[in-house]
Amino acid sequence: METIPLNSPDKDFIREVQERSGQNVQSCYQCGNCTAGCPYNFAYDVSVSRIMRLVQLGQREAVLKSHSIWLCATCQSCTTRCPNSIEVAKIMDVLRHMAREAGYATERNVKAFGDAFLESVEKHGRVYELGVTASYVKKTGRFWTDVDLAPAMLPKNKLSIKPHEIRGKEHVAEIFKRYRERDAAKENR
Amino acid sequence: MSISVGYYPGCSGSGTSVEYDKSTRAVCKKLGIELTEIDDWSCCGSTPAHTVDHTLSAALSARNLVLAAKQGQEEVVTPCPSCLANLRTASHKIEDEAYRPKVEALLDDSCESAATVASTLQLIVEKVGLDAIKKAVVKPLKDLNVACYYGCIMNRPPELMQFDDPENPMAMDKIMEACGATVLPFPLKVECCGAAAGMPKKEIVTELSGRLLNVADSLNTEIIVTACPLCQMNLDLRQGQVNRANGTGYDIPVVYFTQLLGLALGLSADEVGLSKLVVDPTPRLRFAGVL
Amino acid sequence: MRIGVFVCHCGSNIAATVDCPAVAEQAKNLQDVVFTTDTMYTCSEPGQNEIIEAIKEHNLDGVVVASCSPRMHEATFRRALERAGLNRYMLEMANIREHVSWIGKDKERNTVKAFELVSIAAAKLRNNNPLFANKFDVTKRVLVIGGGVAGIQAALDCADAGYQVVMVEREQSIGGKMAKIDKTFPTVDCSSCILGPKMVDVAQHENITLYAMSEVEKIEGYVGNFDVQVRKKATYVNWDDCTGCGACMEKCPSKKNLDAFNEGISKCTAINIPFPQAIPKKAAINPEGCMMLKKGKCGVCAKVCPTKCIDFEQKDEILTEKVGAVIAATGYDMFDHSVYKQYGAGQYPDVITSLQYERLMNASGPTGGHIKRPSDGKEPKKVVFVQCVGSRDPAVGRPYCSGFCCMYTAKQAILTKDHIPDSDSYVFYMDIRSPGKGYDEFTRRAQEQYGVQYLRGRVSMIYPKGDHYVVRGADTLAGTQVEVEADLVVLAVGAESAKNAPALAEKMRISYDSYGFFMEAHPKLKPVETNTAGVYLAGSCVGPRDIPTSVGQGSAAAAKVMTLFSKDKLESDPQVSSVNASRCVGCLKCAKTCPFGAIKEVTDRGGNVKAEVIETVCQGCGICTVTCPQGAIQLQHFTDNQILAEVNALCQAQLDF
Amino acid sequence: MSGSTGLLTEGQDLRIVGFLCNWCSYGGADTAGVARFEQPTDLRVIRVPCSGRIDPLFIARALLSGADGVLVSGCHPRDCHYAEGNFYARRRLEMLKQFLSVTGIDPERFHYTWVSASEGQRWQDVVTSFTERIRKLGPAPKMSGGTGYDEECLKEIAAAVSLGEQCPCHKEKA
Repeated sequence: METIPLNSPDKDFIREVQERSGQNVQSCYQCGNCTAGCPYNFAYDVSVSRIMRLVQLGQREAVLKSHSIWLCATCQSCTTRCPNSIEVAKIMDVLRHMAREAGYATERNVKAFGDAFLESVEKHGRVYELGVTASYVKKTGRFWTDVDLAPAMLPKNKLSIKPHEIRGKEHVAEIFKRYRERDAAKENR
Repeated sequence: MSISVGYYPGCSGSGTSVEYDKSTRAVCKKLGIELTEIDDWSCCGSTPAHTVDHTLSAALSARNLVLAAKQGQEEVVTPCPSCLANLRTASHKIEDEAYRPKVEALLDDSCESAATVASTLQLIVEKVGLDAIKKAVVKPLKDLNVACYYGCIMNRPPELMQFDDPENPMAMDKIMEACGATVLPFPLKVECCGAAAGMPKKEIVTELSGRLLNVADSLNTEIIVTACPLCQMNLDLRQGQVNRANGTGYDIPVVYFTQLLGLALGLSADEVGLSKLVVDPTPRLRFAGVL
Repeated sequence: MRIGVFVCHCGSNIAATVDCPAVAEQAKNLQDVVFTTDTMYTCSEPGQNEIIEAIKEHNLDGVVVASCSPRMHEATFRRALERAGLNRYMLEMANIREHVSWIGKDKERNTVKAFELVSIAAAKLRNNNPLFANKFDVTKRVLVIGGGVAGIQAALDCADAGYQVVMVEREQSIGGKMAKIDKTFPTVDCSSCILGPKMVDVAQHENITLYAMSEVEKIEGYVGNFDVQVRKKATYVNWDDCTGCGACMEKCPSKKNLDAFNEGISKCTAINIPFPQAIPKKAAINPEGCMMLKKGKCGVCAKVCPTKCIDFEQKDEILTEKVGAVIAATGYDMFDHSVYKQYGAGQYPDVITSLQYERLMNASGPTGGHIKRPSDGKEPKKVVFVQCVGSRDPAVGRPYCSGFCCMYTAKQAILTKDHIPDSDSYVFYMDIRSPGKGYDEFTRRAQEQYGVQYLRGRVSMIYPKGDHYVVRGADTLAGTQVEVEADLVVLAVGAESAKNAPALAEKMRISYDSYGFFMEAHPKLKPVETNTAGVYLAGSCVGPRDIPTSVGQGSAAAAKVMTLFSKDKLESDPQVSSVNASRCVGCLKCAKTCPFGAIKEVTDRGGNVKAEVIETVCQGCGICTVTCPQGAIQLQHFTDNQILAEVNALCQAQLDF
Repeated sequence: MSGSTGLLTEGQDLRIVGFLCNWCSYGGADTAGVARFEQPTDLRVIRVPCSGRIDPLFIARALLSGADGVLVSGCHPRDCHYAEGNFYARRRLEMLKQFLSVTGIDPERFHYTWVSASEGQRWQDVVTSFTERIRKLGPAPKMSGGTGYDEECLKEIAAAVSLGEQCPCHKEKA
């Protein structure tokens, strides 16, 4: 295993996580309650309490390259039960933002699903479920992923073939546009 | 009694959870609640938006709260806990004077006046009340053993949701009791079902929903009652996948609380959209004399 | 007047952020100041000698010491003045440590502030007068509140020293928490075997009067002369005649009352003696369970009692006692774990508290010392202990460590293995806190010899599945989640302040912290004293304490009382109110507002009504001084002139800038 | 008093006077010091035995003779070392607050509160927020002439304070 050099923690990383999440990571005393209650722990590569520890130690790479931050579903177990009232789920969210910005996406499929979902919202104003599925399949090539659901799903007639277009879809699209411009402006600065 | 509020159905209401939307509208009508759908509402951004950026997420949600206010609604209710969490978070952010300008910049609109948000579950429990429900029940759900499953974000985090207990919520339990059902002490009320991982990471859902079905089954649950489209979908539509992945053979119907409440209030199976469910609850409901 | 100013560096405590020489230099400009200096440690022997020498050499008649808080060293420097032949009240202190150097980093601002505090002190000092103490009598009896092990030790020590002790115990028997415990750590000796004889000593000691089932209603007066009212609660049994034979308990038909002594894991009769070794061993009726008291029907106990001591008409009684000192040893209560909904909120029958587990293991407990699950009476094979339930958890308002849970959990895990050799024990802990003598070795023994599995992490959730409980926690050392299926879960609940502790503190006029624990006069140097003279503390009423510490504090508090009682007369504090009879118009508003009844009405030779202060009764609050429309009654050492001099020194200084 | 200390070159502190009871609040301020809870330096503390010893005239005198703010703190109600001193204090101080504006003094410059000996953290918060408040208000306007305070106003305050038991606050004691 790797030796963590403690003399050169990435203090900017610690500060950025704290500022963007509004949480004081130093108040974590490593009791492990977040890990204990995390339903997703079995799928994680780094348990959530260790993510917290690595943030405390300023280990940017190890944190942002972890799969765990992509698998967290924001179920809020950690936040609700943290004895120090740290909003751990919010920190996981922020780490995901930072990983995205840094170009890390260790769980491609999770990112692809999110992207497909938001593209659909941007395009139609509301989510077009069949469209999301199609776009996700296209991005990942995972055609067979939920094909076994079709026999149960199709007779129920739930998924509409056409998207619900709303009148304000331009307005929604512009929210996305301004969001991207804002981020570009931030980067140029 | 007449209650009038704005209504935000959420995207899944016209897709995968069409029966939740339908039964919610029917039950509210029956209980004297007037729901006015926000005209031209848009997606709240759901989980993908807040995993990308908090301001983007807030702006997508805030659009609806501002729209509702412009349409004269002070309060909006939504059946979907995921929409609720996003709308409430946005509501919080635009109340914060330091944060509001960031949201307004994306929205290109003022957020000064915006509607507040609650769940239809909260509305029914708090505004209609259990006594009124008891009085309105015409077909008690006698001899029906149900487990109420709230999902992870209906009441959490408590500081944001400000409703019911975050570890042991009782709102649906009480409604089901008022309808005459036997409510089992389901210990995993707020454990996560796997949420939106179904498509990208199916094994997460089969594991987590598998645990829920396992404990529900060990309590001899006849019907699982939910309040969340994603929970319902994972437990119902994906119950086959769960069984195949874990080598189990569960056959437990998973319904929305509004569907059972509707039946107890005398609505028909069609009016609450029972036929849209994958695991068919009608044999049990017939046996219990509800249908 | 000739004033000397001494500015203390306190090593670097003050000097690091205050320019002490500059403060001393500037102080030379203050009116009447004839000598100033700065010293390294003014409170040290050379420091005090420097003051004494300066007083003599420069003929000083007043001293300002700028150093730490007067709450710390005012008494020290007053003694120094006395050694130099000055009156002790000719001292003023400027608190330039706690109020300046420790709370600000800007040296320039700190220096200005320190100088201004010195100038305030000097301005007050110029208005000071020598004051002289009076003597008054001491009642050499002591009240001990609480009959746990700390109170018992304090009472026995005082009684053995020959002083009369009044012990007031809220419960039916003394013994406190220790009486409920099975074995003690780290020696694993039988708790009731070591406590029992002490309890008997209390009962038999000729100098101890014990009031069980009683509470302190009111305390008035002051050190040496407290008037105490004790409420003796109705027991519906005439204890003078009750022999504790237990015939009533055998026949009482109301058998389903919650057994408080057994922490609610068993039932008891409405008329009950809590446990065989109870002191006093007397029966009492729980009015909530008694059919006679509730419905007027039954009376079986009265019929079977051989001494005819049942009295259904008994009422609470108020007794008064005069004492010279009070020792509070009211102990603690267990944290109510029902706030942890994720642990079942107290609804799961086999998720129990550590104290309930003690009763299950105790040979005099409801199971005769056999560990059985409360739900089905089965012997548990897998026992999980969860530490820090209501400790070190800011989210439930309990950020402090309860101190002894790590140790009793190790003990319980060891005893579990002793009772059920084929059982497995698991302990979820955050850190093992075992700094006592032989303590850490004990926790190691639990792991090495008894094979107790220690898991470093909190438990997130406990839920029933079939006939066992799933405990889901973390093992942060393994870095992941762990799950144990347990037959029995024991929650190591933390300690919190005793119920109604704040109300009692208010009766004793002592301070308490935000958790309801009593405040000691100084956390390091006066651990058993309070800020109210004559009131002392022992045991867990100050904060969680284990048995040896509680016993030590019981003895320490007793020693303080003996020191107090070693004098036949006490000196009164001369910082009391005094009436200027020529200005007094006899309105007696002061007498009405005085909380202590220290002002009496007198008539002077001309037949005019005047107020007069009873100096030994006056406590020196100064409420009367503010009330007096004539300014005739003045609190000595805090007169209007003295305080206004301080205000002027501070405010008009600015006008001069 | 002799003139300038000559020590401070710029950014002079405001003049905030604190009246603290010996048993609770002075102890709380000490606790804050022992814990090194950093605070603004503008406050200077005058120690009194009890908040019940604080004559409203002291506060008025301070404000009228140049103090920018006055902070009073005692034991929490019901936890007074002298049993009921802080109930008297509460009545008198509340009355003073009502009457300050009559004298032309911004009542915002005066604040009273309760801090126990264990509440070092709370003391830090109290001092910091009160100093912030006074900094926002800025230095007090200089009083002109004489001793710097208005005898008539002081008399009015005294009269109000001597209302005694007719004062509504008095009932709280019971």
